[in-house]
Amino acid sequence: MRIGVYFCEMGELDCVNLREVMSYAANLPNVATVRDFGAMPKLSPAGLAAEIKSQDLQRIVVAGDSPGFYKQAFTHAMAIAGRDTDEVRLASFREHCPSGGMGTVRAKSIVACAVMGVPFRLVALPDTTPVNPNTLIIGGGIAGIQAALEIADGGQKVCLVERSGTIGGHMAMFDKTFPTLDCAACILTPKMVAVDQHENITLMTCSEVEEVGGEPGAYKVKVRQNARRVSIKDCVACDICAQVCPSRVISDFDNGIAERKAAYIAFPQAVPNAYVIDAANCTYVQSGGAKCGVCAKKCPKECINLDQQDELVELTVGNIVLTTGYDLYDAAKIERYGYGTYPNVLTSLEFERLTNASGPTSGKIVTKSLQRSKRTKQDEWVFDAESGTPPSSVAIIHCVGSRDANHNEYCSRVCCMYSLKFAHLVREKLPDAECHEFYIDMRAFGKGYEEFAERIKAEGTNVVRGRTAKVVEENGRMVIKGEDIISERMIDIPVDMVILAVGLVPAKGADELARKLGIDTDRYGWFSELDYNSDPTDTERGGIFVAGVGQGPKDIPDTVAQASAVAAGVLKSIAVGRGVSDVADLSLEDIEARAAHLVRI
Amino acid sequence: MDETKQEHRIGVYVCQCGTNIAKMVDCDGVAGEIADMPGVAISRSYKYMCSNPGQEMIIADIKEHDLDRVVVAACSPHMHELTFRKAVSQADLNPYYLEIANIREQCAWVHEDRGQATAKAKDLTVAAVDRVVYQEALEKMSVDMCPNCLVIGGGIAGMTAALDLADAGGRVYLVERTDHLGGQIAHIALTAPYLDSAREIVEERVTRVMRHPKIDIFFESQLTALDGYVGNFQAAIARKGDGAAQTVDVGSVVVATGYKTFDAARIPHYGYGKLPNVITSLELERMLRAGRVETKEGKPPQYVTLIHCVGSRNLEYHSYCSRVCCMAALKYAHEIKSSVPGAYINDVYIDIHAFGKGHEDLYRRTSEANTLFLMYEKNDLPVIRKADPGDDCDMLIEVNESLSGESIEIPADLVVLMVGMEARDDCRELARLVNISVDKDGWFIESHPKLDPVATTTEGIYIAGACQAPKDIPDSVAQARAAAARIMGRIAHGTIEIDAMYSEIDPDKCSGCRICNALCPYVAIEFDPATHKSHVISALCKACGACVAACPSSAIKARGFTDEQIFAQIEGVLG
Amino acid sequence: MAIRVNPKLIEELEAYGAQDVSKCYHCGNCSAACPFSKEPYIIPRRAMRSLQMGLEKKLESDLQPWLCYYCGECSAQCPRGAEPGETMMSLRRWLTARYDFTGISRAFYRNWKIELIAIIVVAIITGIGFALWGLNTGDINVYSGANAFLPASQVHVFDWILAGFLLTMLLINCGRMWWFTVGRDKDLRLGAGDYLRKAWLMPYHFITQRRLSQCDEKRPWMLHIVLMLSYLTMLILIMFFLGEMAAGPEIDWRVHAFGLAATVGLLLTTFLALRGRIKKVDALHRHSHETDWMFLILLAVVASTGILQFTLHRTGNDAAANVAYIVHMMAVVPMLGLEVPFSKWSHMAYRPLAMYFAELRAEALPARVPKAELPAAAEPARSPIA
Amino acid sequence: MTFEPKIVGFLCNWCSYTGADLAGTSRIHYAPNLRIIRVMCSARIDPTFVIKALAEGADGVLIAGCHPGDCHYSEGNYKTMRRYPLLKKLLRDYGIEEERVRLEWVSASEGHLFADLVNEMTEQVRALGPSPVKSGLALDMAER
Repeated sequence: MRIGVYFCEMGELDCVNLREVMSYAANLPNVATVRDFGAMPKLSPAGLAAEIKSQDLQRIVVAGDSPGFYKQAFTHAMAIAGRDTDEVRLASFREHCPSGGMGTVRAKSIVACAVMGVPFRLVALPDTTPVNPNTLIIGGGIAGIQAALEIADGGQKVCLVERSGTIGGHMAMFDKTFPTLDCAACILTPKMVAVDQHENITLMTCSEVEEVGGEPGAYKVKVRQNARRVSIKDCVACDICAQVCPSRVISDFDNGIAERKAAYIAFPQAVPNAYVIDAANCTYVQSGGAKCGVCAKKCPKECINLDQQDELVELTVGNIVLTTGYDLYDAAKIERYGYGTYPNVLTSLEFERLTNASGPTSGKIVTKSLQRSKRTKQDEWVFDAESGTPPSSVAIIHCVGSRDANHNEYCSRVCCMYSLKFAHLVREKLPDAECHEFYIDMRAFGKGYEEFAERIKAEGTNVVRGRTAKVVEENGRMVIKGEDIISERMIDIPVDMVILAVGLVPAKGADELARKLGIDTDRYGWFSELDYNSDPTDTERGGIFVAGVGQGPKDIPDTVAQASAVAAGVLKSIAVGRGVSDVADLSLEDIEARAAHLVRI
Repeated sequence: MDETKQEHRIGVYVCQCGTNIAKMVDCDGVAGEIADMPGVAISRSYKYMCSNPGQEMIIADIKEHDLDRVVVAACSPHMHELTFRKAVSQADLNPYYLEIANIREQCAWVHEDRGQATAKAKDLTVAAVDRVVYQEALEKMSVDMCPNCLVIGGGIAGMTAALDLADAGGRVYLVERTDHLGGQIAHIALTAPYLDSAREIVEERVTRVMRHPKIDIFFESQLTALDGYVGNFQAAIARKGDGAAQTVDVGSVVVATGYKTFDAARIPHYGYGKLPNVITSLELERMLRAGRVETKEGKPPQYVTLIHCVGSRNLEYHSYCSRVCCMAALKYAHEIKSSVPGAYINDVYIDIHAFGKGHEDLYRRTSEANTLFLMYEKNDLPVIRKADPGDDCDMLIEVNESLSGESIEIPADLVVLMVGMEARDDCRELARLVNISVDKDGWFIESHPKLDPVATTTEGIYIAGACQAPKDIPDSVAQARAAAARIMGRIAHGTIEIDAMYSEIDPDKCSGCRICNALCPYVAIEFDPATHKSHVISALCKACGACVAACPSSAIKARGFTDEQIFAQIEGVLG
Repeated sequence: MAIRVNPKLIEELEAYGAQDVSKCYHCGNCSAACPFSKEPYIIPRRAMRSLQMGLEKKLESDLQPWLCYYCGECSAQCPRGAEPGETMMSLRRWLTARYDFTGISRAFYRNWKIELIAIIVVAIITGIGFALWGLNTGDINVYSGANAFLPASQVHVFDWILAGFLLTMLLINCGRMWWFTVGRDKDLRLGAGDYLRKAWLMPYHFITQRRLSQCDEKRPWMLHIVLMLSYLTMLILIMFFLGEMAAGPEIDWRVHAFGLAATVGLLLTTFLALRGRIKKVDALHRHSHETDWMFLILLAVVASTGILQFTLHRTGNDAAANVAYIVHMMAVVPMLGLEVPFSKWSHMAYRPLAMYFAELRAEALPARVPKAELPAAAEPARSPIA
Repeated sequence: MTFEPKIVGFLCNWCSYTGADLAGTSRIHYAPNLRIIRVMCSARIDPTFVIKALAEGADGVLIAGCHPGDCHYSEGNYKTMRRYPLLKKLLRDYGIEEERVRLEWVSASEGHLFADLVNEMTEQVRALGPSPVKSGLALDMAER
């Protein structure tokens, strides 16, 4: 058999030395010709057909970062040349080439497999190695919770590490969830409680992964347990410490639209249901024990130890699951929307808290009012159920920081739907208020989503196709400037509140964590999966899994599905006592030998 | 009846659910009134009963006030009955000494008059108190969990689930209706958004499945019957043609039957079947595979048009979005362009659903390749007609283009209809066979749309892939794995508890008339000729209660739904 | 009657500099960012759309490209890098070619080499022509007065011939512009009265460049107006005071002052423009069509040689001054003869006309009934232009 | 003051009760006159339940189950369907207006339909006026 190997690049690959790969390909058995068409080539099937005939090729291998974009030219050429069109194979480097040194070697093995006509993924099944039955899950959002429960219900020990003082993640901040509109707390809190009560789950809050060593099947992980300074065991969440605490802090759980004390609990249903001392803002801690300390004195259960120190905990685990989730893109970077300039321009999460029954206005949607802050001792714009007036007109702007070459090019996947949900909440709570929604494409792709979108339109929300260009102030009122593309008009709508559907970005520190674990991220910082299609939750490294938004924006059902999927990988390995090792462990020789073997049988 | 109550110590908890309930129901008021009822030891109202502190409160009270019955007035029992049963049992009280009054979904959320809503909430709670008195201590049974598993469907979802389960050590019976594995992906050349080889995915999965010692494949076969219950199913599998079915014992079932593509001929606008050069995406795949993208006349097309949402997002056909067509269309734009470099590609769409990882990049690339995107309004479908002899094209597509506000005509030599996904014709049949439900579109219903997308209302039956709703490959794979995980968990335990709600026949009352025997859909009632009486095989009984209502000598008792309990509840609601 | 889309047009426009139009996914951001985007002229997106769809007829009769002054805001904000500003620029080039009945303009824009060659040829002919003529009628060592190498009076005549040619060309093309954009539109009800009432808009916009001054960024307007006025002054001086200019020290001080001011203006602005295009920092200078370069260079040469001959003459080097004069003419003639009617410089005439026509259209258009009524949508502005 | 009828509804757990829940989650408002009692399957509904309800002072009774063919227990609702006419006959003998008792099919996805049904039936029963049963029949029931 005579084989031709052709390189066509999209020009998005820096981790592979193509020259080297080409000379390697040239020396492979049966390879008659190797040619480089360079970046973004314009190929003519007729021309290729002539070459196929002249070279008398029976198989073509198209190699490159995304060779699929050029495959059809060769298939067509094979057809013209009267050859078997199924004999065009792809050697895709983008898919399986890790960054760093490994890239070139991997590219070679991919080419080798393609030349021999066997699927790389089949050949590159990593060897197995003995696995420690304990599992570490990093990130206590819905993904982490789901994965933990699945694995623990499977009878295996799980350690769930969460950076903040409570599990629940972003979902715990939400009021309702689309498209069914059932309240997030109602479906999440039981799961949180279940995690807390599960005999197989060790919950480590206020904790962060410091260091990862060891190898697949037996990872050695150092976890820093930041001092909570309140005994989880004894605290009954009586709130006295918070009442007596003199130091007021912006509440991160409420996304900055409310205050809390330095002694606080994120929300009433927090799990573990115990208070936390925010060391960075605690007078006692900051003064080195010189000042304050009143909470410890007043605590009826005497379960506050302000002098508690951080601890380093050593864990040995067989599998690690990454469920670190996301942060919101910094809306202030898009000056023209006036976030940070106009008080009543909110991010999506701020609105979630505002409309949430357990939020600062206990769910009343009002505009901010100017009040003297006890914290800063000066007038500030704050949400206040009493003095705040309900907005008579609200604008919701989609794709803030998403689908934009100047910010993030990707789509954040959830914004369309939660924006529609916001519209519903506004119209439900303020039937007289106008609600305007500005979108580019209405991405209602999930089960029941399209129906939901139609319902929101029917409820009287003004859904406009056209991205808002700017929010300006005209005689004391915010005005939305945009183009209503469908009805051929310029938008010029005065509003009292603007909600920015801000896109998602990888959680702070995710990149660093990826480095510690030795896994790749894509150019936006989302964790790279082993194979986009067939292994969406595995990674290059054996026994390290990704699930949820950390791997790419996702809604709750998809996140939950992935989290459970991860459990399959973990439970499987424990059931048979052996997990997979790193794909990188396979040498080029191994791959060649295996491929050759597969061809023979 | 009050006497019976007197001797009880009932705890009543009215949940405010944040403001969800409190907004329409005076929870404190209800709790206050109930407090005076005979037998009620304690009656409280709280912000979130489902929360940790809420549950702790119940547990503490049970111990402190030694309650023997608990009533929670909150959301639907479908939501939290289990949560609270767990809480109750943690206080060493039988979990079935619990009654839920649904004052949220069926009261607070559906009424507008606070007075009336509060009154109704009270009635419902009172009824629950009346009923709970007659609740009995029930014990769950535990049965063995068979480690074998039945997977229906040999597509990517089915194969993935099968592989995971087999790797974990269980035997897997894989039933495939055709004579090959791979399902829909077997017909696809490349996958969106990265245009990776679909063939390699299939080759890899199929090879592994075929070679796996623990997977038995039944080609051209179908499930004909499923008896038994979670952990102990007997599945009858019959090869097409011959009637003789083979029965296998399995502990769980994964339904991964996938979808079928929409029949484009149903839409008159597109003249599919009449105009020779109007083809479906599947037919295009065939062309691409053969390497020849050309018109019926055998010429390379100069103008190619891709039409999105064929059968999807439309009032007359399917209201839902088929989720994968947008990306597939963009993929085709590139494939056609690379096969016929001179071709002009027009893409007629409603919204571009480029929501996933890498999707937006593909969309951008497609634009950069000079693909012309033309937008039409939902339900204002384009119309395809033959061009005039003079024209430089075969067909003309009339569209009211939204982005320009013009009504335009698009020249076309080849039109590709992006046909959407549809539930398989036999979905209802299969649903009945394995005892799960389907939604209005024929997709299988998951037990919870958000938190449990793989389980179903029937224990031991799981759904994966596009049979639950349209899905792309990664999402199908994830869901298949999720199903596998759930089953592995079950297998690891070795045994499973089955619900304590089932029917019992009181031998003293049974007249042996055998009316019930025939009635039971699960053949759970056996007649014992020796004693001349019938009895229930509790593990098979699914507690529908059909027999109970039918028994002429009221000898059958539906545990958890006895006549006394329901009578009491009736009296309760009628105040 | 449905309009036929033509996916080929977008390819044709690439030659005119529109490289990124296909990237646009119509979010509408640009139209809202544009200070001039007012109904019924929603720019630049709608023009972008017509171009993508290849609605040639619609574009041909479209005034919107002329209403854009390329402040670059739209391009800066575009989420897809579709360069709406540059697209409008390219459309202006394409329209210039459309208006021009000779087809020369089209040739220039589609292939810049042709323009370059044309310029060189004309320059050489001019050079040789003037040299020969000068040599056998005058004395190379005499700049002005009797026996001058190139006596002002004769050159003046030549100027007028050139001006005549140039004017005819422009008038015909402007006529065509009128026909495409206003004349042939059946829906427009325009009487002579309307034309007269609005006629003031032309000189108004020509002189003040009012519209450009409405851009958020003021600097381009200042440069533009300086360039424009200097150019105008020069034109007037040459047309009516050439004698005085060529005259010796006894030159009328006003002419002197104006002349020098104009020259400085020209030199300064061309220098800044060239620098901007080289540095490519602000959006409006990121892309340069070859014709832009040629125009600027010509202008620079004209101005510099102009001032050069003047200085040489004053410093008594008449011979050198005459040589400079010839070089000057070699630049002036192609600029006036080619650039003004057939290339970039013609926008000097088309823009004010466009303002005028746009206003007429807006007035005469039957009130459009929008597809969907918005709750708080702004009323269409009465006067979209002034 | 208008007469506010009391209606007792026996709903099957899988379709109709879930449908009623859906009406709730979708916040579809309807008349507060219905009091719902959950049973696993409409086939569980013993005629005596209906009689009991009427005897206890209900002005109407609603029986709701899965649509024919959709029964969670495959054929329970068919049994209900067969029993219903007999129940009607019984009611006629008692001299109770047939319209007071209704059998309806409500699926898990029919929240709107359920709400409409409740409103419509409430009006219907209101038109019929208070149930005659409250007087005499209650005694007979007591003996049972």
